[in-house]
Amino acid sequence: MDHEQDIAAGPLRRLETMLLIRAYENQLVELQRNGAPGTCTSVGQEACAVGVVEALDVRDRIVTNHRSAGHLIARGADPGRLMAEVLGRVDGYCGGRSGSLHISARELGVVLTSTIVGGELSLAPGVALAQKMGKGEPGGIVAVFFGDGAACEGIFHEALNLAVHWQLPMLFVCENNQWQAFVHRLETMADTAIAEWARGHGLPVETVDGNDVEAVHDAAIAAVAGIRASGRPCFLELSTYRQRGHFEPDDQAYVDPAELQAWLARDPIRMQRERLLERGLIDAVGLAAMAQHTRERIETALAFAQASAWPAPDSLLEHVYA
Amino acid sequence: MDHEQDIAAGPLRRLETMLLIRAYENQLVELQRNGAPGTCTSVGQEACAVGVVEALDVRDRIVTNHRSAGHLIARGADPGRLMAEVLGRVDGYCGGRSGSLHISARELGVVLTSTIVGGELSLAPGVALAQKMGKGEPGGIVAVFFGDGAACEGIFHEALNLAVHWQLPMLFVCENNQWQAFVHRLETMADTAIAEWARGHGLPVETVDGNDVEAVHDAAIAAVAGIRASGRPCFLELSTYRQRGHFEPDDQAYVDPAELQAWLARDPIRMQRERLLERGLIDAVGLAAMAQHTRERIETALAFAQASAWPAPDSLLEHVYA
Amino acid sequence: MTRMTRMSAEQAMHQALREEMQHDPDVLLMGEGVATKQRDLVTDFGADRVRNTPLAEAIIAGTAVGAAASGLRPVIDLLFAPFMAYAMDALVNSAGKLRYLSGGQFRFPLVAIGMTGTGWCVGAQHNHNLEAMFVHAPGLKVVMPAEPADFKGLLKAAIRDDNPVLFFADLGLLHQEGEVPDADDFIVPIGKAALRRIGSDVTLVSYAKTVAVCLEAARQLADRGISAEVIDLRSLKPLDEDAVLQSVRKTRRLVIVHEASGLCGIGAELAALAAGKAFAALRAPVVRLTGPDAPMASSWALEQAAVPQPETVTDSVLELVAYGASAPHWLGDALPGGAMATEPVLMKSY
Amino acid sequence: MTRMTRMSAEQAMHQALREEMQHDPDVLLMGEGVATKQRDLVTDFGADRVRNTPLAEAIIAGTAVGAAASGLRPVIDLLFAPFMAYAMDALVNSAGKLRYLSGGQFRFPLVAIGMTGTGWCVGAQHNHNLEAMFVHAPGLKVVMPAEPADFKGLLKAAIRDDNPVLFFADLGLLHQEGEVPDADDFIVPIGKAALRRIGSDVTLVSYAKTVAVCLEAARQLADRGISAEVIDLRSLKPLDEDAVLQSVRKTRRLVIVHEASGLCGIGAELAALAAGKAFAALRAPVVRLTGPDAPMASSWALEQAAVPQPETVTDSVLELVAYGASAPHWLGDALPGGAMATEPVLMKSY
Ligand SMILES: Cc1ncc(C[n+]2csc(CCOP(=O)(O)OP(=O)(O)O)c2C)c(N)n1
Ligand SMILES: Cc1ncc(C[n+]2csc(CCOP(=O)(O)OP(=O)(O)O)c2C)c(N)n1
Ligand SMILES: [Mg+2]
Ligand SMILES: [Mg+2]
Repeated sequence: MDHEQDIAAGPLRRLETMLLIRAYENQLVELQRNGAPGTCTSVGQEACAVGVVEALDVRDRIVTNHRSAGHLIARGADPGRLMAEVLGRVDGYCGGRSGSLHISARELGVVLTSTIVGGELSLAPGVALAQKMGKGEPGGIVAVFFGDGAACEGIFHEALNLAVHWQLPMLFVCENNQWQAFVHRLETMADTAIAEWARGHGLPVETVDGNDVEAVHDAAIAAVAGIRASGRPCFLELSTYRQRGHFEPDDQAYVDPAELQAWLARDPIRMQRERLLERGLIDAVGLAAMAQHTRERIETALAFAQASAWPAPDSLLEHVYA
Repeated sequence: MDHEQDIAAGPLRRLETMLLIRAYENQLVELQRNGAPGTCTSVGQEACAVGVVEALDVRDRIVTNHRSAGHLIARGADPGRLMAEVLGRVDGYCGGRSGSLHISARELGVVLTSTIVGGELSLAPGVALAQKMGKGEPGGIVAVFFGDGAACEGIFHEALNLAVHWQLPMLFVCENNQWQAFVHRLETMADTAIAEWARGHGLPVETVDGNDVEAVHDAAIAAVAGIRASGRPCFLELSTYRQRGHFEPDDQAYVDPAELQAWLARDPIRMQRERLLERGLIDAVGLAAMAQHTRERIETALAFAQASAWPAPDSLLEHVYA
Repeated sequence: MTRMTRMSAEQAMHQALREEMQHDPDVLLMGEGVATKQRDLVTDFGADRVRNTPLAEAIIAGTAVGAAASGLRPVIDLLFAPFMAYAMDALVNSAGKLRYLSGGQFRFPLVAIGMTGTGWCVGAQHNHNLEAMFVHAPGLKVVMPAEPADFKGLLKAAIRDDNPVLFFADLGLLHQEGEVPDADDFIVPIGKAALRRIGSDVTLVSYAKTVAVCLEAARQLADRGISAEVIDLRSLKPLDEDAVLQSVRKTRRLVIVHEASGLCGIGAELAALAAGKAFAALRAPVVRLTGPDAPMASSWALEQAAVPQPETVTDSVLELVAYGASAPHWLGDALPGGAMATEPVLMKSY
Repeated sequence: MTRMTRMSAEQAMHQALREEMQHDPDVLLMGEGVATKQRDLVTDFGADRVRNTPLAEAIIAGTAVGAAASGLRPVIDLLFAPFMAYAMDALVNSAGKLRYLSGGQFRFPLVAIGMTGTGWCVGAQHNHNLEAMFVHAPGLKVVMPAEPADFKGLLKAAIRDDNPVLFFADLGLLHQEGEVPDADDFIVPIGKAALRRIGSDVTLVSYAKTVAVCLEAARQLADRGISAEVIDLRSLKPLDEDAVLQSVRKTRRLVIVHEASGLCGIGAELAALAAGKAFAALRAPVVRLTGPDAPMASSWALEQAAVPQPETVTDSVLELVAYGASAPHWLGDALPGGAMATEPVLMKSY
């Protein structure tokens, strides 16, 4: 796609991808209500995933965490295989062994995922070191997604120091969604803490509105270019909000309704939709078509996942060792 | 002791304590040459120990690490019982169970010691929390001593965040002796890294010449006063140098001789001696008397330690559980 | 008569915490979300004593150790057992060792709680029965109850104990209900197993979720005329060796069942115990029925396949009893002219 | 004939590293001071492949796991085994589980080295034989050699293995010398025990430092007419079950000796193995002689008291053989009119 075209197509594609992520996760919520395993949805954080992942290319690798649906779908993951994985079926990306919490998809470059908070930060420098030492495609970088909670873990400090000191090509992406499971982050740190902690490590740090997909995208494009040029890490803090509970189901009784309302008013999908309408890049008909297409993809995905078989009990010991 | 007197007596006492620490550790070096277990000496870092510990009072608690002889002696530990501990004898502070690496002396307020690098940082906030919650004497603070190496461990970040966020009365004392066992710290971090990391946590941070015992003492007095007044933590980075090897014996073949020479020229004991001579606070006779007194104390200590019995083999299971 | 209230294991734990916080002002609770999830404790005992923490298990545990040495009695909720990997230094190197290394100068009265086990399809990074690691480590105590009353009584005992206690809560049991004594001096002593069913032909030893598996197997076996004794260990360290040995000396057959994997697990310890100290009594091989030596998968189908089932226990016992019945043949050449018997394969293999 | 060179275990490890770095450009070495202490490797293979790290075990291990999944073959030196407490998440939750949880998408060819054991009077925070914790954890392999040749051959095998391998080096052996094959294709397969002495009356199973203790005991026993077989496990996971079972089926008596503490240790696993799969062959209780269930003290006197000594092994075997000799009495009521024998107390107690 040429540059001119992308300027028009990019924002539309980003809206559509955000819609797909949202629809996929809403489907998971419904499945959970009907007895499927719970998941950590990223509802409200779609702009972070889409804005950053679209700034990466095929050489790059992604390391993520328990709230990964956005990163996977933005990278092109098949919602059917994702859903099959969540349901524990053989056609899931990990054959049902992962479930929702640690989905990796090597074929997409989503290489490692840990649901141990901070695990993503522990693993990512090694992936970047391998890239720097000639494994993978030349020029590739690693984007590691983690939360404000993970920034409290000691491994945050260790990973940053190693990345800076060893000059690893890494994009640290902190999705600061204000919550650490059932604890508001301001109960655990100062307001500007994460960026300050990162700055103490002496790498470029940017704080971006994580609900504005274009702002995220611009910042990510610049950061990725900087990393490729310098071989050194960059840090993005994206302020956003976890609109739903920590894990389905969650009544959010502990959430301040005013804070939630304020953030719902800045919903990333709504913001992007309004921007595109304003700029005349889409109209009501276009939006309806997009919604319809998204709905169809999720229906197909659901049918695929539900038709997928359970893993055979006698496969239990497969893949323990290489 | 009244304030006027202390102004004169303090510097002399600090010199004498530094001499005692040095003599004690030199004795350990000699013992090791004759087959006793090796130790991590703090030769060259005596000003850090003495300057800080003299700023504490009886309410305060100390948490330290593997390089603790200075902290213990400055706090009034008996060199005989320390030496007995190093030799693994029953009259050691820990009955020979610790050896040199984890000596604690509850009676002196040297409450916990870990030889897992970073262990001191892991334990100290809990001691401070207990003090804040009314255990121990009112107004007491915790001084935690750790190295530049420990600052690389993730627990450094976790401990600082907790101390700041929970407003714990803690004095973080980083003895930046430029070495992390056999690795120069500049191989592992940027030059000003430690202070910057600490500053990212938003607490008062001071960097002090760790070989100047009076400068350390002044900074510690101010920090302790600040902590007592505010109930909040402070951070001191003391730049100093590990003059001997990491652990006895160690040929220091990996040490840059020019760097070592430069720091030897700034030996803390020499600096304090010269200062006191210059100011007329001591003369050659006084120095000789001090040296003699120190020598005698170490001889007594050695005799005591060597006369102490080995722990009985059948006491092996004592003190596993309370 | 003891007054009882019906409640879930989770409620029983909460009651234990509440009673012990009432009983001793030095008890405090720390963890990620403990204050959010147990607001009533914050209300009654204050925010000082019920503390949400940063998401940082290492410092939560380290702080508990430091506080315990300084006169408090912290209880820390580390959420899921595998998260203890971050707290390992504080728990193993500090809590377990520093009393000893200090020559007894300090004690470390603290409790670390972790959930684990199948039932939620959450996979190996949440579901890892790693209690045996802490049994192997010196200086710690380890408990893992099976019934709501024991959740209460053991948690209270753990809080009152002057040593570090790891308290493992089997996820699958947390919402199961049972009768729990009301008395706030109700304590289940650490180190005492519970005899859940009396029997004479075989001893089934288990803990946590699989106690129920053994009880169900015992019922199935009773229908076939076999009398199984069922022991619920409750404490994994110290182990109630006497209870197990006494039972094995009576029944002469031992089957150990647990969800944790087998290698160097609790079952290994108990089998070794029997082979060392009840050898003369044994009339058949010691059998271990355990989870596989594999990470736990999320898929419900694989989770189910990983857990010992009552039928597996029943089948193993039937095999064992048959082995014992044809007695002297297996004595091999200890008997005149006897040949070496081949060993039956009794370890559940996946 | 195989050409040999006499060298210490430490030199053998160094040679293994050098050869494997030569053999495979993907091998790299990371750790606190590895580049300082092994300058020659930096010279020959470059600073990229021999990396001093910050003092931060968690990220060293995590980086190794990430790099292994991405095509490198990292070897990390974590110095002393207890420091692995900081690396537990990376080793147990990531290296051991992520292949499985990913449905086999990744493999984790990495080696983590840790020293441990008595001999240096350094106390429990350096000296903690915690290898059994990693045996219990899924997805890992664990080796712990006793002879210089095995230090070389097992380290090479570990580096070539496509799975995470924990390599424990017994401090007390590092400076002991032995003949080591020169061949750079000399590999000691992981999972194969070594028969160090052939015997017929009792099987002594051990690993690392205490293999020598068993060999010395075997010599003492030979003087008294008792023939002891000595097995050096070398690999703790996978365990060479066949080697142990075969020997026990022959000698009918089993004594397991190790420096690590007993509860849920390797000895427990082996005793359970014998009680499960060689039961018919056993003629006497299975004995474990292990380190105490206590942190290791620094004092030389206490360190010595903690380690199994040849005399303890010899005494135990003498007791066992006597037990076997008066054979049928212990069969209790399996024989007509027999009474229950009392069990001898054979576990070394402190
Ligand atoms: C080490 C660890 N501690 C606790 C948890 C439980 N847990 C799962 S997600 C989560 C919150 C993480 O917060 P953050 O890093 O901000 O990510 P978010 O969930 O907000 O996306 C917690 C506490 C865990 N999985 N791992
Ligand atoms: C977790 C851990 N890693 C490694 C070691 C080995 N070790 C002991 S002291 C030391 C250097 C520590 O450096 P620093 O914190 O600067 O203290 P210093 O020795 O310089 O006083 C090392 C690597 C250890 N004891 N604990
Ligand atoms: Mg968050
Ligand atoms: Mg240092």
